[in-house]
Amino acid sequence: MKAVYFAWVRERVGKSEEEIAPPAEVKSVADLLAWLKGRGEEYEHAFEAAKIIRVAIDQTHVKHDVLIEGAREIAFFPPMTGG
Amino acid sequence: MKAVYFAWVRERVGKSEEEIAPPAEVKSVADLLAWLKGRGEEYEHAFEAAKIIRVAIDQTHVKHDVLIEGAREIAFFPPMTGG
Amino acid sequence: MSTTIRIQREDFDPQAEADALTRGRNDVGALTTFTGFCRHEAGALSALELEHYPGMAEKELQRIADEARARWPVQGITVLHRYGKIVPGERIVFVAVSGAHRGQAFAACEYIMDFLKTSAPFWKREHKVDGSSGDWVEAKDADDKALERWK
Amino acid sequence: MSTTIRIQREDFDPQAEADALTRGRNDVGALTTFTGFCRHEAGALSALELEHYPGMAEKELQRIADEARARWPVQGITVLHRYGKIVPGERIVFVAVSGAHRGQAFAACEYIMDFLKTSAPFWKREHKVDGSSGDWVEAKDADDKALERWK
Repeated sequence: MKAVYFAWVRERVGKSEEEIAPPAEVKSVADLLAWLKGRGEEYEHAFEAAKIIRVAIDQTHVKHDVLIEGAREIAFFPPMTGG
Repeated sequence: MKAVYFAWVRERVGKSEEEIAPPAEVKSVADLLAWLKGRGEEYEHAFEAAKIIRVAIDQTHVKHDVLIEGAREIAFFPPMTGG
Repeated sequence: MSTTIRIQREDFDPQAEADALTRGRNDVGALTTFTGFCRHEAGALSALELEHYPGMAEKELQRIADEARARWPVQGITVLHRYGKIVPGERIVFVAVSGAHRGQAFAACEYIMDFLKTSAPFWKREHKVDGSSGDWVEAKDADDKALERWK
Repeated sequence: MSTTIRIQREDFDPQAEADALTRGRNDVGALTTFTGFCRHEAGALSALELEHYPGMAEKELQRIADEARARWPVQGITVLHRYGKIVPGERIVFVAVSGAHRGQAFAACEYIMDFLKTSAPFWKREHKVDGSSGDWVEAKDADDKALERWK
Protein backbone atom coordinates (compact mmCIF):
# COMPACT_ATOMS: atom_id res chain seq x y z
CA MET A 1 0.00 0.00 0.00
CA LYS A 2 1.05 3.59 -0.46
CA ALA A 3 1.86 5.70 2.61
CA VAL A 4 1.68 9.48 2.21
CA TYR A 5 2.93 12.05 4.71
CA PHE A 6 2.06 15.73 5.15
CA ALA A 7 3.37 18.79 7.01
CA TRP A 8 5.77 17.99 9.86
CA VAL A 9 5.15 14.25 9.55
CA ARG A 10 6.47 14.51 5.98
CA GLU A 11 9.41 16.62 7.08
CA ARG A 12 10.41 14.25 9.87
CA VAL A 13 10.05 11.10 7.76
CA GLY A 14 12.01 12.87 5.04
CA LYS A 15 9.77 11.87 2.15
CA SER A 16 6.26 12.64 0.98
CA GLU A 17 5.26 9.13 0.01
CA GLU A 18 6.49 5.55 -0.24
CA GLU A 19 5.28 2.01 -0.79
CA ILE A 20 5.06 0.05 2.46
CA ALA A 21 4.44 -3.65 3.08
CA PRO A 22 3.62 -4.16 6.75
CA PRO A 23 3.56 -7.77 8.01
CA ALA A 24 0.29 -9.65 8.44
CA GLU A 25 0.07 -8.99 12.21
CA VAL A 26 -0.32 -5.23 11.53
CA LYS A 27 -4.08 -5.05 11.41
CA SER A 28 -5.26 -1.67 12.69
CA VAL A 29 -4.17 1.90 12.13
CA ALA A 30 -2.69 1.84 15.64
CA ASP A 31 -0.68 -1.28 14.76
CA LEU A 32 0.57 0.45 11.62
CA LEU A 33 1.63 3.57 13.54
CA ALA A 34 3.61 1.39 15.98
CA TRP A 35 5.19 -0.54 13.11
CA LEU A 36 6.16 2.66 11.29
CA LYS A 37 7.70 4.06 14.47
CA GLY A 38 10.10 1.11 14.57
CA ARG A 39 11.42 1.71 11.05
CA GLY A 40 14.30 4.02 12.03
CA GLU A 41 15.24 7.28 13.65
CA GLU A 42 13.22 9.56 11.31
CA TYR A 43 10.09 7.44 11.81
CA GLU A 44 10.68 7.29 15.57
CA HIS A 45 10.70 11.12 15.56
CA ALA A 46 7.72 11.47 13.21
CA PHE A 47 5.51 9.06 15.14
CA GLU A 48 6.73 9.68 18.70
CA ALA A 49 3.37 11.19 19.66
CA ALA A 50 1.34 8.66 17.69
CA LYS A 51 -1.92 9.59 19.39
CA ILE A 52 -2.06 13.04 17.83
CA ILE A 53 -1.27 11.81 14.31
CA ARG A 54 -4.33 11.98 12.06
CA VAL A 55 -4.85 9.19 9.57
CA ALA A 56 -6.85 8.92 6.36
CA ILE A 57 -7.46 5.72 4.44
CA ASP A 58 -8.14 6.28 0.76
CA GLN A 59 -8.70 9.96 1.50
CA THR A 60 -11.24 9.52 4.29
CA HIS A 61 -10.50 10.33 7.95
CA VAL A 62 -10.30 7.21 10.13
CA LYS A 63 -9.77 6.54 13.83
CA HIS A 64 -6.81 4.57 15.08
CA ASP A 65 -8.85 1.44 15.82
CA VAL A 66 -9.95 1.02 12.19
CA LEU A 67 -8.55 -1.98 10.30
CA ILE A 68 -6.26 -1.23 7.39
CA GLU A 69 -7.14 -4.29 5.31
CA GLY A 70 -7.86 -3.34 1.71
CA ALA A 71 -6.40 0.15 2.01
CA ARG A 72 -4.64 1.41 -1.09
CA GLU A 73 -3.45 4.77 0.26
CA ILE A 74 -2.86 5.62 3.92
CA ALA A 75 -2.07 9.24 4.83
CA PHE A 76 -0.45 10.48 8.05
CA PHE A 77 -0.54 14.11 9.11
CA PRO A 78 -0.78 16.52 12.08
CA PRO A 79 -4.07 18.11 13.19
CA MET A 80 -5.32 20.36 10.40
CA THR A 81 -4.71 24.11 10.47
CA GLY A 82 -6.35 25.42 7.30
CA GLY A 83 -8.85 28.19 6.89
CA MET B 1 -45.18 68.71 20.34
CA LYS B 2 -44.78 67.22 16.90
CA ALA B 3 -46.43 63.89 16.11
CA VAL B 4 -45.02 61.89 13.19
CA TYR B 5 -46.59 58.82 11.60
CA PHE B 6 -45.10 56.08 9.46
CA ALA B 7 -46.24 53.23 7.21
CA TRP B 8 -49.89 52.19 7.70
CA VAL B 9 -50.29 54.48 10.73
CA ARG B 10 -49.41 57.40 8.43
CA GLU B 11 -51.80 56.13 5.74
CA ARG B 12 -54.70 55.71 8.13
CA VAL B 13 -54.20 59.06 9.85
CA GLY B 14 -53.88 60.63 6.40
CA LYS B 15 -50.86 62.78 7.17
CA SER B 16 -47.19 62.22 7.92
CA GLU B 17 -46.88 64.78 10.72
CA GLU B 18 -48.74 67.40 12.68
CA GLU B 19 -48.49 69.60 15.75
CA ILE B 20 -50.54 68.25 18.65
CA ALA B 21 -51.41 69.79 22.00
CA PRO B 22 -52.79 67.09 24.29
CA PRO B 23 -54.41 68.25 27.56
CA ALA B 24 -52.49 68.10 30.84
CA GLU B 25 -54.08 64.84 31.97
CA VAL B 26 -52.38 63.02 29.07
CA LYS B 27 -49.20 61.95 30.84
CA SER B 28 -47.96 58.64 29.42
CA VAL B 29 -47.55 57.26 25.93
CA ALA B 30 -50.58 55.05 26.62
CA ASP B 31 -52.64 58.14 27.58
CA LEU B 32 -51.54 59.83 24.37
CA LEU B 33 -52.50 56.83 22.23
CA ALA B 34 -55.97 56.81 23.83
CA TRP B 35 -56.33 60.56 23.31
CA LEU B 36 -55.25 60.32 19.65
CA LYS B 37 -57.74 57.51 19.07
CA GLY B 38 -60.55 59.83 20.06
CA ARG B 39 -59.67 62.53 17.54
CA GLY B 40 -61.85 61.21 14.72
CA GLU B 41 -62.52 58.32 12.39
CA GLU B 42 -59.06 58.20 10.78
CA TYR B 43 -57.38 58.19 14.20
CA GLU B 44 -59.82 55.60 15.51
CA HIS B 45 -58.77 53.35 12.62
CA ALA B 46 -55.03 54.09 12.97
CA PHE B 47 -54.92 53.45 16.70
CA GLU B 48 -57.58 50.72 17.03
CA ALA B 49 -54.92 48.15 18.01
CA ALA B 50 -52.99 50.59 20.17
CA LYS B 51 -50.96 47.84 21.86
CA ILE B 52 -49.08 46.94 18.70
CA ILE B 53 -48.23 50.54 17.82
CA ARG B 54 -44.54 51.29 18.37
CA VAL B 55 -43.62 54.69 19.74
CA ALA B 56 -40.41 56.71 19.69
CA ILE B 57 -39.82 59.90 21.66
CA ASP B 58 -37.21 62.14 20.11
CA GLN B 59 -36.11 59.25 17.92
CA THR B 60 -35.63 56.70 20.69
CA HIS B 61 -37.90 53.67 21.16
CA VAL B 62 -40.05 53.92 24.29
CA LYS B 63 -42.59 51.66 26.00
CA HIS B 64 -46.19 52.72 26.46
CA ASP B 65 -45.78 53.44 30.17
CA VAL B 66 -43.14 56.12 29.60
CA LEU B 67 -44.14 59.72 30.39
CA ILE B 68 -44.30 62.14 27.47
CA GLU B 69 -43.37 65.27 29.40
CA GLY B 70 -40.64 67.22 27.63
CA ALA B 71 -41.00 65.33 24.34
CA ARG B 72 -40.47 67.43 21.22
CA GLU B 73 -41.18 64.72 18.62
CA ILE B 74 -43.29 61.62 19.13
CA ALA B 75 -43.40 59.01 16.37
CA PHE B 76 -46.02 56.29 15.88
CA PHE B 77 -45.48 53.32 13.62
CA PRO B 78 -46.16 49.58 13.11
CA PRO B 79 -43.62 46.88 14.07
CA MET B 80 -40.53 47.30 11.89
CA THR B 81 -40.01 45.20 8.78
CA GLY B 82 -36.69 46.36 7.38
CA GLY B 83 -33.64 44.32 6.41
CA MET C 1 -11.77 51.26 13.95
CA SER C 2 -14.82 53.23 13.03
CA THR C 3 -18.34 52.27 12.13
CA THR C 4 -19.92 53.24 8.80
CA ILE C 5 -23.70 53.65 8.65
CA ARG C 6 -25.43 54.74 5.45
CA ILE C 7 -29.07 54.90 4.43
CA GLN C 8 -29.50 55.60 0.75
CA ARG C 9 -31.83 55.22 -2.18
CA GLU C 10 -29.14 53.99 -4.62
CA ASP C 11 -27.64 50.52 -4.79
CA PHE C 12 -24.21 49.96 -3.24
CA ASP C 13 -21.07 48.02 -4.14
CA PRO C 14 -20.51 45.22 -1.59
CA GLN C 15 -16.93 44.57 -2.68
CA ALA C 16 -15.94 48.24 -2.40
CA GLU C 17 -17.46 48.30 1.10
CA ALA C 18 -15.69 45.09 2.10
CA ASP C 19 -12.38 46.33 0.67
CA ALA C 20 -12.68 49.51 2.72
CA LEU C 21 -12.52 47.36 5.86
CA THR C 22 -9.44 45.38 4.82
CA ARG C 23 -7.41 47.51 2.38
CA GLY C 24 -3.90 48.33 3.57
CA ARG C 25 -4.37 46.36 6.79
CA ASN C 26 -2.70 43.12 7.74
CA ASP C 27 -4.30 42.62 11.14
CA VAL C 28 -7.68 41.54 9.74
CA GLY C 29 -8.13 37.77 9.95
CA ALA C 30 -11.85 37.49 9.25
CA LEU C 31 -14.45 39.34 7.24
CA THR C 32 -18.11 38.36 7.40
CA THR C 33 -20.70 39.96 5.15
CA PHE C 34 -24.44 39.68 4.85
CA THR C 35 -26.42 40.92 1.87
CA GLY C 36 -30.20 40.92 1.91
CA PHE C 37 -32.07 40.84 -1.40
CA CYS C 38 -35.63 41.48 -2.52
CA ARG C 39 -37.26 38.15 -3.42
CA HIS C 40 -40.06 37.80 -5.96
CA GLU C 41 -42.18 35.69 -3.57
CA ALA C 42 -43.08 32.96 -6.08
CA GLY C 43 -43.58 35.47 -8.86
CA ALA C 44 -46.27 37.52 -7.12
CA LEU C 45 -44.14 40.51 -6.19
CA SER C 46 -43.19 43.27 -8.62
CA ALA C 47 -41.42 45.51 -6.09
CA LEU C 48 -40.95 46.39 -2.46
CA GLU C 49 -41.22 49.98 -1.36
CA LEU C 50 -39.17 50.79 1.70
CA GLU C 51 -40.16 53.64 3.99
CA HIS C 52 -37.92 54.75 6.84
CA TYR C 53 -37.76 57.28 9.64
CA PRO C 54 -34.93 59.62 8.59
CA GLY C 55 -32.68 60.51 11.48
CA MET C 56 -33.91 57.78 13.79
CA ALA C 57 -32.99 55.03 11.32
CA GLU C 58 -29.34 56.13 11.27
CA LYS C 59 -29.33 56.47 15.06
CA GLU C 60 -30.79 53.01 15.59
CA LEU C 61 -28.29 51.37 13.23
CA GLN C 62 -25.45 53.18 14.99
CA ARG C 63 -26.78 52.07 18.37
CA ILE C 64 -27.02 48.43 17.23
CA ALA C 65 -23.47 48.57 15.83
CA ASP C 66 -22.23 50.08 19.11
CA GLU C 67 -23.89 47.29 21.07
CA ALA C 68 -22.26 44.66 18.83
CA ARG C 69 -18.91 46.37 19.39
CA ALA C 70 -19.46 46.32 23.15
CA ARG C 71 -20.01 42.55 22.99
CA TRP C 72 -17.23 41.52 20.61
CA PRO C 73 -13.81 43.11 19.99
CA VAL C 74 -14.36 43.49 16.26
CA GLN C 75 -12.49 45.93 14.01
CA GLY C 76 -14.70 47.51 11.31
CA ILE C 77 -18.48 47.55 11.01
CA THR C 78 -20.39 48.71 7.95
CA VAL C 79 -24.19 48.81 7.77
CA LEU C 80 -25.98 50.01 4.62
CA HIS C 81 -29.73 50.06 4.10
CA ARG C 82 -31.65 51.22 1.07
CA TYR C 83 -35.05 52.89 0.91
CA GLY C 84 -37.49 53.58 -1.93
CA LYS C 85 -38.64 51.11 -4.58
CA ILE C 86 -36.61 47.93 -4.90
CA VAL C 87 -37.36 45.20 -7.44
CA PRO C 88 -36.81 41.44 -6.97
CA GLY C 89 -33.14 40.50 -7.30
CA GLU C 90 -31.93 43.88 -6.02
CA ARG C 91 -29.97 44.39 -2.81
CA ILE C 92 -31.74 45.92 0.21
CA VAL C 93 -29.30 45.70 3.09
CA PHE C 94 -25.61 45.01 3.66
CA VAL C 95 -23.67 44.34 6.85
CA ALA C 96 -19.91 43.71 6.95
CA VAL C 97 -17.83 43.04 10.05
CA SER C 98 -14.06 42.58 10.17
CA GLY C 99 -12.10 41.17 13.09
CA ALA C 100 -9.04 39.23 14.09
CA HIS C 101 -11.00 35.98 14.43
CA ARG C 102 -13.97 34.43 12.69
CA GLY C 103 -16.20 33.74 15.69
CA GLN C 104 -16.57 37.37 16.65
CA ALA C 105 -17.05 38.52 13.05
CA PHE C 106 -19.84 35.97 12.47
CA ALA C 107 -21.55 36.72 15.76
CA ALA C 108 -21.45 40.51 15.41
CA CYS C 109 -22.71 40.36 11.81
CA GLU C 110 -25.68 38.14 12.68
CA TYR C 111 -26.42 40.14 15.84
CA ILE C 112 -26.59 43.35 13.84
CA MET C 113 -28.94 41.80 11.28
CA ASP C 114 -31.20 40.32 13.97
CA PHE C 115 -31.62 43.67 15.74
CA LEU C 116 -31.82 45.64 12.52
CA LYS C 117 -34.83 43.52 11.54
CA THR C 118 -36.76 44.25 14.71
CA SER C 119 -35.65 47.70 15.84
CA ALA C 120 -34.45 49.80 12.90
CA PRO C 121 -37.38 51.96 11.74
CA PHE C 122 -37.94 50.64 8.20
CA TRP C 123 -41.20 49.36 6.77
CA LYS C 124 -41.83 47.40 3.58
CA ARG C 125 -44.87 47.72 1.38
CA GLU C 126 -45.51 45.19 -1.39
CA HIS C 127 -46.37 45.97 -4.98
CA LYS C 128 -47.85 42.98 -6.76
CA VAL C 129 -47.42 41.98 -10.41
CA ASP C 130 -51.20 42.15 -10.82
CA GLY C 131 -50.92 45.90 -10.26
CA SER C 132 -52.35 45.92 -6.76
CA SER C 133 -50.39 47.56 -4.00
CA GLY C 134 -50.71 48.74 -0.49
CA ASP C 135 -50.06 45.60 1.52
CA TRP C 136 -47.58 46.33 4.25
CA VAL C 137 -45.32 43.43 5.11
CA GLU C 138 -46.15 42.07 8.56
CA ALA C 139 -43.49 41.62 11.20
CA LYS C 140 -42.49 37.99 11.66
CA ASP C 141 -42.48 36.04 14.91
CA ALA C 142 -39.30 34.36 13.64
CA ASP C 143 -37.55 37.72 13.78
CA ASP C 144 -38.55 38.25 17.40
CA LYS C 145 -37.46 34.71 18.24
CA ALA C 146 -34.06 35.29 16.64
CA LEU C 147 -33.33 37.82 19.38
CA GLU C 148 -33.57 35.22 22.15
CA ARG C 149 -30.18 33.85 21.19
CA TRP C 150 -28.52 37.12 22.22
CA LYS C 151 -30.02 37.39 25.72
CA MET D 1 -28.54 24.50 -6.69
CA SER D 2 -25.04 23.18 -6.95
CA THR D 3 -21.99 23.45 -4.75
CA THR D 4 -18.72 24.93 -5.99
CA ILE D 5 -15.46 23.76 -4.41
CA ARG D 6 -12.10 25.04 -5.63
CA ILE D 7 -8.59 24.71 -4.28
CA GLN D 8 -6.14 26.94 -6.06
CA ARG D 9 -2.82 28.73 -5.74
CA GLU D 10 -4.10 32.06 -7.19
CA ASP D 11 -6.18 34.66 -5.40
CA PHE D 12 -9.92 34.79 -6.15
CA ASP D 13 -12.54 37.50 -6.66
CA PRO D 14 -15.10 37.38 -3.81
CA GLN D 15 -17.60 39.59 -5.62
CA ALA D 16 -17.52 37.48 -8.78
CA GLU D 17 -18.09 34.38 -6.64
CA ALA D 18 -20.94 36.02 -4.73
CA ASP D 19 -22.52 37.29 -7.96
CA ALA D 20 -22.44 33.77 -9.38
CA LEU D 21 -24.81 32.71 -6.58
CA THR D 22 -27.31 35.52 -7.10
CA ARG D 23 -27.09 36.70 -10.73
CA GLY D 24 -30.32 36.31 -12.69
CA ARG D 25 -32.14 34.91 -9.67
CA ASN D 26 -34.91 36.54 -7.70
CA ASP D 27 -35.51 33.83 -5.13
CA VAL D 28 -32.35 34.58 -3.12
CA GLY D 29 -33.14 36.54 0.03
CA ALA D 30 -29.85 36.20 1.89
CA LEU D 31 -26.19 35.88 1.03
CA THR D 32 -23.59 35.33 3.74
CA THR D 33 -19.88 35.36 2.97
CA PHE D 34 -16.79 34.71 5.00
CA THR D 35 -13.30 35.66 3.89
CA GLY D 36 -10.25 34.58 5.88
CA PHE D 37 -7.05 36.60 5.56
CA CYS D 38 -3.42 36.06 6.47
CA ARG D 39 -2.55 38.28 9.46
CA HIS D 40 0.92 39.62 10.16
CA GLU D 41 0.79 38.48 13.81
CA ALA D 42 2.04 41.74 15.33
CA GLY D 43 4.62 42.23 12.59
CA ALA D 44 6.43 38.93 13.14
CA LEU D 45 5.06 37.04 10.14
CA SER D 46 6.34 37.51 6.58
CA ALA D 47 4.22 34.77 4.98
CA LEU D 48 2.21 31.62 5.54
CA GLU D 49 2.86 28.59 3.41
CA LEU D 50 -0.16 26.38 2.97
CA GLU D 51 0.25 22.68 2.24
CA HIS D 52 -2.73 20.50 1.39
CA TYR D 53 -3.61 16.92 0.52
CA PRO D 54 -4.71 17.12 -3.12
CA GLY D 55 -7.77 15.04 -3.82
CA MET D 56 -8.74 14.56 -0.19
CA ALA D 57 -8.96 18.33 0.43
CA GLU D 58 -11.58 18.72 -2.32
CA LYS D 59 -13.46 15.65 -1.07
CA GLU D 60 -13.52 16.91 2.52
CA LEU D 61 -14.77 20.36 1.53
CA GLN D 62 -17.47 18.74 -0.61
CA ARG D 63 -18.45 16.48 2.29
CA ILE D 64 -18.67 19.45 4.69
CA ALA D 65 -20.78 21.40 2.19
CA ASP D 66 -23.06 18.38 1.72
CA GLU D 67 -23.52 18.09 5.48
CA ALA D 68 -24.40 21.79 5.72
CA ARG D 69 -26.92 21.29 2.92
CA ALA D 70 -28.45 18.35 4.75
CA ARG D 71 -28.98 20.55 7.82
CA TRP D 72 -30.27 23.73 6.20
CA PRO D 73 -32.28 24.20 2.96
CA VAL D 74 -29.78 26.65 1.47
CA GLN D 75 -29.45 27.43 -2.22
CA GLY D 76 -25.84 27.91 -3.36
CA ILE D 77 -22.60 27.05 -1.56
CA THR D 78 -19.14 28.14 -2.68
CA VAL D 79 -15.96 27.16 -0.86
CA LEU D 80 -12.55 28.31 -2.11
CA HIS D 81 -9.23 27.63 -0.41
CA ARG D 82 -5.77 28.69 -1.52
CA TYR D 83 -2.47 26.87 -1.07
CA GLY D 84 1.16 27.95 -1.48
CA LYS D 85 2.77 31.08 -0.09
CA ILE D 86 0.40 33.78 1.15
CA VAL D 87 1.57 37.11 2.59
CA PRO D 88 -0.19 39.14 5.33
CA GLY D 89 -3.24 40.97 4.00
CA GLU D 90 -3.94 38.33 1.33
CA ARG D 91 -7.03 36.14 1.23
CA ILE D 92 -6.73 32.46 2.19
CA VAL D 93 -10.26 31.10 2.25
CA PHE D 94 -13.74 32.11 1.10
CA VAL D 95 -17.15 30.64 1.88
CA ALA D 96 -20.40 32.00 0.45
CA VAL D 97 -23.89 30.63 1.13
CA SER D 98 -27.13 31.86 -0.43
CA GLY D 99 -30.61 31.04 0.79
CA ALA D 100 -34.14 32.29 1.06
CA HIS D 101 -33.65 33.41 4.68
CA ARG D 102 -30.76 34.82 6.69
CA GLY D 103 -30.71 32.34 9.58
CA GLN D 104 -29.91 29.35 7.41
CA ALA D 105 -27.32 31.25 5.34
CA PHE D 106 -25.48 32.44 8.47
CA ALA D 107 -25.59 29.02 10.12
CA ALA D 108 -24.44 27.07 7.06
CA CYS D 109 -21.60 29.53 6.38
CA GLU D 110 -20.27 29.36 9.94
CA TYR D 111 -20.76 25.57 10.10
CA ILE D 112 -18.68 25.13 6.95
CA MET D 113 -15.89 27.35 8.31
CA ASP D 114 -15.87 25.54 11.67
CA PHE D 115 -15.52 22.11 10.07
CA LEU D 116 -13.14 23.31 7.39
CA LYS D 117 -10.78 24.48 10.15
CA THR D 118 -10.66 21.10 11.88
CA SER D 119 -11.19 18.50 9.17
CA ALA D 120 -10.07 19.82 5.78
CA PRO D 121 -6.49 18.60 5.18
CA PHE D 122 -4.57 21.89 5.05
CA TRP D 123 -1.55 22.82 7.13
CA LYS D 124 0.08 26.21 7.64
CA ARG D 125 3.77 26.85 8.11
CA GLU D 126 5.00 30.27 9.23
CA HIS D 127 7.78 32.29 7.66
CA LYS D 128 9.08 34.99 9.98
CA VAL D 129 10.29 38.45 9.04
CA ASP D 130 13.63 37.61 10.69
CA GLY D 131 14.19 35.04 7.94
CA SER D 132 13.52 31.98 10.07
CA SER D 133 10.93 29.48 8.94
CA GLY D 134 9.72 26.02 9.61
CA ASP D 135 7.29 26.55 12.47
CA TRP D 136 4.07 24.74 11.71
CA VAL D 137 0.98 26.45 13.08
CA GLU D 138 -0.49 24.41 15.92
CA ALA D 139 -4.14 23.42 15.95
CA LYS D 140 -6.18 25.51 18.38
CA ASP D 141 -8.42 24.21 21.15
CA ALA D 142 -10.80 27.05 20.25
CA ASP D 143 -11.35 25.45 16.86
CA ASP D 144 -12.28 22.12 18.42
CA LYS D 145 -14.57 23.88 20.88
CA ALA D 146 -16.32 25.70 18.03
CA LEU D 147 -17.64 22.35 16.84
CA GLU D 148 -19.61 21.73 20.03
CA ARG D 149 -22.22 24.21 18.92
CA TRP D 150 -23.21 21.97 16.03
CA LYS D 151 -23.74 18.76 18.01
